Amino acid sequence: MLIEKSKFISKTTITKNTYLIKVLSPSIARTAKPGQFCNIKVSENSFPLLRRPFSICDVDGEFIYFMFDIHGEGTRLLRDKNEGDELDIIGPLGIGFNLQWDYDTAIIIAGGLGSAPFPFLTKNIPANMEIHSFVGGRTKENVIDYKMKNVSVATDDGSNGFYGNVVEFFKSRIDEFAAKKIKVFACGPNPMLKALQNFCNEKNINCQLSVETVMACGFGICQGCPIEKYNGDGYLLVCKDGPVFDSMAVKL
Amino acid sequence: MLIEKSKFISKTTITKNTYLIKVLSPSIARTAKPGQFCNIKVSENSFPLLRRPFSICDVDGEFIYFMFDIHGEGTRLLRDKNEGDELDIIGPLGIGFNLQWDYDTAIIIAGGLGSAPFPFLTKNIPANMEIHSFVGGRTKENVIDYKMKNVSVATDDGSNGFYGNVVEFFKSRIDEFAAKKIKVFACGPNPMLKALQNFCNEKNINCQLSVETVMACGFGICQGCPIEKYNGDGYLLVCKDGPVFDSMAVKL
Amino acid sequence: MSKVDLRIKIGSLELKNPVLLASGTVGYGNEIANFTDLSKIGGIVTKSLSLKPRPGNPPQRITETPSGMLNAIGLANVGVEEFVKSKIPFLKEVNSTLICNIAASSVEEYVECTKILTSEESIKAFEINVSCPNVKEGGLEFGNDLKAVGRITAETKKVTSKPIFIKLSPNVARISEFAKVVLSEGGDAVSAINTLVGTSFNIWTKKPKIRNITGGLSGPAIRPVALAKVLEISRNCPIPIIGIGGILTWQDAIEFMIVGASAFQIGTANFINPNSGLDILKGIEEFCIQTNVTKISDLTATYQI
Amino acid sequence: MSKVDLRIKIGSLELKNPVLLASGTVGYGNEIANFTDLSKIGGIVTKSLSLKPRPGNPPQRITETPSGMLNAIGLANVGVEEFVKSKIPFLKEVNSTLICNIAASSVEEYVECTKILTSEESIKAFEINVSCPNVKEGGLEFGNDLKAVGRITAETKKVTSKPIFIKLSPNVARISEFAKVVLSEGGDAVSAINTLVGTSFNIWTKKPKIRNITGGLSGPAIRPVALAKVLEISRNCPIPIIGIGGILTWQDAIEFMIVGASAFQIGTANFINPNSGLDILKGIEEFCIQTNVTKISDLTATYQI
Ligand SMILES: Cc1cc2nc3c(=O)[nH]c(=O)nc-3n(C[C@H](O)[C@H](O)[C@H](O)COP(=O)(O)OP(=O)(O)OC[C@H]3O[C@@H](n4cnc5c(N)ncnc54)[C@H](O)[C@@H]3O)c2cc1C
Ligand SMILES: Cc1cc2nc3c(=O)[nH]c(=O)nc-3n(C[C@H](O)[C@H](O)[C@H](O)COP(=O)(O)OP(=O)(O)OC[C@H]3O[C@@H](n4cnc5c(N)ncnc54)[C@H](O)[C@@H]3O)c2cc1C
Ligand SMILES: Cc1cc2nc3c(=O)[nH]c(=O)nc-3n(C[C@H](O)[C@H](O)[C@H](O)COP(=O)(O)O)c2cc1C
Ligand SMILES: Cc1cc2nc3c(=O)[nH]c(=O)nc-3n(C[C@H](O)[C@H](O)[C@H](O)COP(=O)(O)O)c2cc1C
Ligand code: FES
Ligand code: FES
Repeated sequence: MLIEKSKFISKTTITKNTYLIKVLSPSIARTAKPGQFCNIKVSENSFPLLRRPFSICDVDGEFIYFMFDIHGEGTRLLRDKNEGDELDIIGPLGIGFNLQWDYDTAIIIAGGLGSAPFPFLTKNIPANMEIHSFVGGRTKENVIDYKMKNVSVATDDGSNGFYGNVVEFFKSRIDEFAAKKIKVFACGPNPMLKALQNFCNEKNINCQLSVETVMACGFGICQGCPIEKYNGDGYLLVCKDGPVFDSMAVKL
Repeated sequence: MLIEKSKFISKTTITKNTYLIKVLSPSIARTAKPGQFCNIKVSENSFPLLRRPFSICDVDGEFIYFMFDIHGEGTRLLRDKNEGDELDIIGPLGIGFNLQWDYDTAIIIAGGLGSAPFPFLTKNIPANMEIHSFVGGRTKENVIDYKMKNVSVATDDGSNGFYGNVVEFFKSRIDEFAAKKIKVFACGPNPMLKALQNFCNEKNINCQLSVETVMACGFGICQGCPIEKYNGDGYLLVCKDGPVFDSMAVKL
Repeated sequence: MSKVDLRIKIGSLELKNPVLLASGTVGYGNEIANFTDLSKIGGIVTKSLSLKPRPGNPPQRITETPSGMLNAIGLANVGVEEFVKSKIPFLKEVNSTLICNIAASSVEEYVECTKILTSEESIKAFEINVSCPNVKEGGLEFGNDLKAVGRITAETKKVTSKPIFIKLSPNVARISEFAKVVLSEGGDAVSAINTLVGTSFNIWTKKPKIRNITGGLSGPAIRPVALAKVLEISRNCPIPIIGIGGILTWQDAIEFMIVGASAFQIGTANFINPNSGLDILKGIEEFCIQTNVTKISDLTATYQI
Repeated sequence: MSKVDLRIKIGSLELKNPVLLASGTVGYGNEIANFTDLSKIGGIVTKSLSLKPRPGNPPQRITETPSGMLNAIGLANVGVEEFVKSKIPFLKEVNSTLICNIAASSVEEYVECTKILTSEESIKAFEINVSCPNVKEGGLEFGNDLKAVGRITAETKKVTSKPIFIKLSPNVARISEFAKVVLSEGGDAVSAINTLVGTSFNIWTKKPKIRNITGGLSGPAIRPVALAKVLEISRNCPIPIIGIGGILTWQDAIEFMIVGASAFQIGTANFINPNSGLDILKGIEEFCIQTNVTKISDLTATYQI
């Protein structure tokens, strides 16, 4: 957890509106874990005021990758960076995916830009594990399977793969994993995570959810990013106690 | 007076900290007059909030040139524009230099970045006129004589030309013009203009001063840019009644 | 014809749409008419007029601040007489709906101005500025004094049959108390908000950047405050509200309508984009079409809380 | 050793420099200590503590606004007991000067909290938050009520010999009246300002972006307002002032000292640059050297007006 002035190296396009940027951030790269995020100052002046949080998409030696789509002014400014620009990044932040536990098959479930943390996770899942990735999008242009393994696709409009949402898709194929010990790693829009949480908790499937909330600081001092505890007894902080939570820990 | 989305064409360096930019602004170029200015939106978002006023430095067909140095965030953003970027420009604004009157010799007096409006003025002074340009700067690096004619230089530190300020220099050479009918056109820091104004008014020399004030709108609706009338009876607006004033019209 | 009914009514005043240009940010219309079609704007509110002309404050009158600006113009204005003579003819010619803003140093002066101006047919309503923070003798005192605001409302109502809007100061603890007084004294609407008192100093000279020492803060910086004030009035007092404060985009304007505004005014934005009124109108119209709103006035106070 | 004497005194409290980190923007120091050396900061002000722990408001608690942010955290805090047990040890260890901020719903609760905490040697002063706009039962009521602020000052003073700072609400017409009451009831300083009441709505859902409906506006947007409030106090009441509101840079901090602050607090800026306190301190020190200021306290109230 440190502030690192990082050099902007390059930008590539993943889909029409989705970008992948590469930055030189040796110190953050060294300690980053899958599912953690960084809080990025997207400009050199005070507009926008707050940093913007992004999942660590991938780490390659001293380089970190972030994947994002254009949302508002902050992501637009990030997209418009040029080679050699300096980015002020705080990271690695939060608690990432818990790779421990008794399982032999990792199920990755990503909705839309929820794919962002999975290239790095995929790389870090022990080699002896099986990986199945379920990737969903509204339509085929929104399906992002960048650097993911063993991918099955679902689209809301049926334009690619399964016709329906990715959680339905996963449910429809749950029997395939009957003989396996599975652990689910998921990231995506809240309604998707909620549906998945319900399913996994009901079926007693070990499940890790990466959630998003608005954030100011990103490291626990503003209390701006609460998420209700599963038992309703107060709040956890998404930036510090998450962004990845066990599906039994939080109420979505 | 119109809003024109103008293409940023190029940028060149005049001195270490001084830039000349070229923009494609056919409609503004068509009606611009020497001494007028434009009010430029330097970003595509709302930071900084207000436009930034800049003298029209030169006009070449459909192109307009602005000359500026780095002052704060606004000028920094302007410097960082790239070819093809769009600039939102309001212009031409204000009342420029009055070229009429009975004179045969135009004396241009510029202090530091006060040289900005003079390339365009120089071009527009009738061919049958003599031009003498007195250009001053703190030190030789601050002397800007870009596209000016018949230039004599003064520096506060004596590193180039006359040792002293440009108004003293002009005063020291006033006798050379004893046989001429002169008209003075000046732009520069306020103390310089004030010294010049005192001298010219005393000697009954016809003198035009281009002044600067903070501005919001640039076209007369905010009342934010007043300058006291010479007779003390209320205010004129620099953006609308100026920025060029007769030295007998305003109190500096 | 628009597919959306954009008309709104405030008291007896009918406006073709809810977009007004705020006092002090359009002069008397002449200059901004170069950039925008005033006949299409709901209405323009004049720079505050006083009985006699005022030269305004000495420079520096304005300074930029983060997402805002401070101004202390000092109510520079031509005075009522000159306004009638030289400004009204132009405003008539461009066919603009005219709301006359009045600032004064005494209740009597407010009444006197209103009395003189009410006979001008082209003036459709009055906005009484009880809240200008930059005039020493008057302004602030009135704006912070419930009784004074009540008296000004009642007395100006007596001398005109045209709608009276009272422009409230945000520099008070509970703005809705002022709205209640305005309502009970017969005022037709409140305009909220005027600028917040602010200042800024040059750290090298240690002098205020604005000669008047303090100025009025406007622009997007104050929008959250303005929205909260409008909402407070809306939840506590059934008087029509004209929302003002930091509107730059159509989204901002809709936010004001949602929290309770019947109409809204665009101030500082005019300096940046002198056509913003019409740009905003277009955006709102599209929003209404997209969200199946057939009458724009249906947006007012639609907050879900 | 610095060439500039950076020490300042507020009542009997001596601080190594005027840089404080504001309540609610540093938690209890643990997390920010990863980024900044707390032992070098003048002091840290804890998140507002209440007698019992508070879970805080349901999400969404914050939203960004132009040059600012709204928050309605709802005074989420661990409560006095847990604070003493688990937070103070850390703060002692990092050798930070500790100012304890207290928020309560009744005068009795303020007194009770102060009484419990005053025996903690590492607590050097109390900042009494009478102005949190997000707590329904208490906060706002107190902050807008001269008598209540006076009583809280007097009663908390009775139970501690440590300095008492009263953190004032800006959501009042004349803040200097509150400063006068604090002074006359024995308070050692006022902290000004807390956040401005603001709101923002989602135009599609028509719901407030912040669950609590309104929140407190902080950040550079409010700096001109904060500076004006500090100046108003400084010109009207001889009580030490701790300036707060929108400080991002050392220039901003110096502006606060010029208009009358003896010390200042950094709030929202911590979220953006968690080392801003020390960056600002360095900037001020250089400014002092450059302008031949040998004692930083000589900057206070040096306005030229
Ligand atoms: C832990 C975490 C990881 C994230 N990882 C990614 C990622 O890998 N790729 C990606 O594209 N996006 C990611 N997001 C969302 C990303 O932070 C927002 O898209 C971004 O902040 C939008 O900024 P903007 O200025 O473009 O949009 P605006 O809408 O203009 O932003 C306005 C404000 O809202 C906040 N905001 C807007 N959308 C979101 C959101 N979805 N979540 C949180 N805050 C938001 C912004 O931070 C800002 O404060 C992540 C969010 C979190 C909390
Ligand atoms: C009629 C006119 C013509 C001008 N022509 C030129 C020119 O040709 N070249 C050039 O370099 N500069 C010119 N200036 C000054 C130029 O506008 C400022 O340098 C510029 O606004 C600084 O912006 P900033 O954001 O970089 O600086 P900041 O200091 O960050 O600006 C903060 C605020 O102060 C205002 N401001 C700062 N300095 C000045 C100034 N000297 N005059 C007016 N407002 C100021 C800005 O507009 C802004 O509102 C002119 C000013 C006027 C009024
Ligand atoms: C330069 C300037 C001058 C103003 N003059 C007046 C005025 O004369 N009378 C008045 O009632 N309000 C005046 N206002 C206040 C605006 O009408 C408006 O209430 C305020 O600026 C907030 O809106 P905004 O943020 O959209 O600018 C002035 C504002 C500015 C910026
Ligand atoms: C997220 C957040 C939480 C805050 N919590 C408290 C609090 O618990 N008690 C308090 O007195 N002030 C609290 N404040 C107010 C700050 O201490 C400070 O007065 C205000 O933010 C203005 O300063 P700034 O603009 O530098 O942030 C909080 C501010 C923020 C942004
Ligand atoms: S974002 Fe500040 S505590 Fe989580
Ligand atoms: S800058 Fe607005 S009137 Fe001159």
